[in-house]
Amino acid sequence: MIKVQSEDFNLQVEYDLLRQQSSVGAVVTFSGLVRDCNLGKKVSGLTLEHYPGMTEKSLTEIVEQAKQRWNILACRVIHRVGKLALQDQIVFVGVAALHRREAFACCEFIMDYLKTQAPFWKKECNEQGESYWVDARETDAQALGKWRDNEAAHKK
Amino acid sequence: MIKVQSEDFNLQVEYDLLRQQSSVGAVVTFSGLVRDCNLGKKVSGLTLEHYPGMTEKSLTEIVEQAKQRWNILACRVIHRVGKLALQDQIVFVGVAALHRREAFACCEFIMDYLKTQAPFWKKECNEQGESYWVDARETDAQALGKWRDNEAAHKK
Amino acid sequence: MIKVLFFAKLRDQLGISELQLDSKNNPDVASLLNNLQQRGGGWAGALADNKLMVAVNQTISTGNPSLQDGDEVAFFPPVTGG
Amino acid sequence: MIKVLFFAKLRDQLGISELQLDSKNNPDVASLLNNLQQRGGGWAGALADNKLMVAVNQTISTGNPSLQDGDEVAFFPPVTGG
Repeated sequence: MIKVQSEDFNLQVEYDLLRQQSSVGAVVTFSGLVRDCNLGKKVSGLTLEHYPGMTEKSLTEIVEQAKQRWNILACRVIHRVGKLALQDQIVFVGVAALHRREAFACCEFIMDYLKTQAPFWKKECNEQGESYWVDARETDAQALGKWRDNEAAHKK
Repeated sequence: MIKVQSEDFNLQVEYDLLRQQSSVGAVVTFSGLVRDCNLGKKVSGLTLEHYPGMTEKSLTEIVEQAKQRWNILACRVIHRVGKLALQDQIVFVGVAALHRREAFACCEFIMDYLKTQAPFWKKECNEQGESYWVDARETDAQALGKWRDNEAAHKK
Repeated sequence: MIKVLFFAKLRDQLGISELQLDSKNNPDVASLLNNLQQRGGGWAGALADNKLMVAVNQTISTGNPSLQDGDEVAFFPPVTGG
Repeated sequence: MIKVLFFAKLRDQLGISELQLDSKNNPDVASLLNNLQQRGGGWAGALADNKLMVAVNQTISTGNPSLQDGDEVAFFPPVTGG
């Protein structure tokens, strides 16, 4: 299940949907929030732009790749767009699996790819009313290396 | 915050407590559930025995170790004891951090150590009313190797 | 015709979000990009960033795929969602 | 006195969860374990498992720490929580 939406989401609702199968032994969730500070600058909110259509397609492909690598039972991804305030929820990735190993790896894999492949862009604003596009972080690009280099190790 | 309790817990409540600081950018949660099947055997429920006092001490030490390795903003661990039914929640580990990397690593580290160091024991029962102690999984002991071998890599 | 889209900071720099271009003069992504850079004004500079990402028909493209009528090509800065 | 505790499957095998033993005859964990194994019945077998874990004063112990009055020593199978 993949959703790109302006509305907020509820962690408990997503979690309850992820754990419906009686074979689920592990659920890992990731929630990304609007921080009050980015790269040393005070942030008062942000706007998320996206490429309608491609975001859903891109997230679907990322989840398909993850499912090919790990045996998982359920996966839910939500990404919000539009205006968001401080501490608002931005993104949710939840994975249910038999065991924790797959659930952790799959959830982190989806986030790493989402961060570098899915067409969303953040424009932050500060308390002075200035707004500016956020630059991509080099560490996000580097994070992908882990999945390429250690493909065999992470498949275990 | 560490709790060993027989009562159930609520994911949303824990999550809301984890994200109180306005600098939180990432929250990772792990929930462990009673599966319907373990090592090929049908399970109808389980009883969790523990070593009162040492469980809390052990979990506190594990969380302290994790905090020395990663910069995190909040951490909550709950482990249930006593009789649990199919699909019941067993354990919760939640970590809030500035960025996802620390939150994922710290949460998985705590689960890996909890699984092999904290004095809890599962006794499963099946539909025939038989009950038996669960054997430790070799893969859980192996999981710790990751944190020892790649200490430098994971500190990044 | 080829539908060309620009997003985020790049769209702000170019001042336009969408163009329709003839497919005959733009047989592949490299020639399309080259034609766009010839437009003068800020176009050459804005499109010179080698970190720009390209998507053809909503899939990220790294080579130089050929283009045909009805294709949708998007140029955008490195993504920053999540 | 030294308080000795047994948990889970090991406790079921021994049929007892707690003992109080003299610290003089049990100066360290190795001698305590040896004395327990001499008790006859199923004790030697149940305590021979080299995967058994030992905690002294509620901290997992891997060496052979010395013991003194008031110490709490626990023996238990590999843990299976989580």
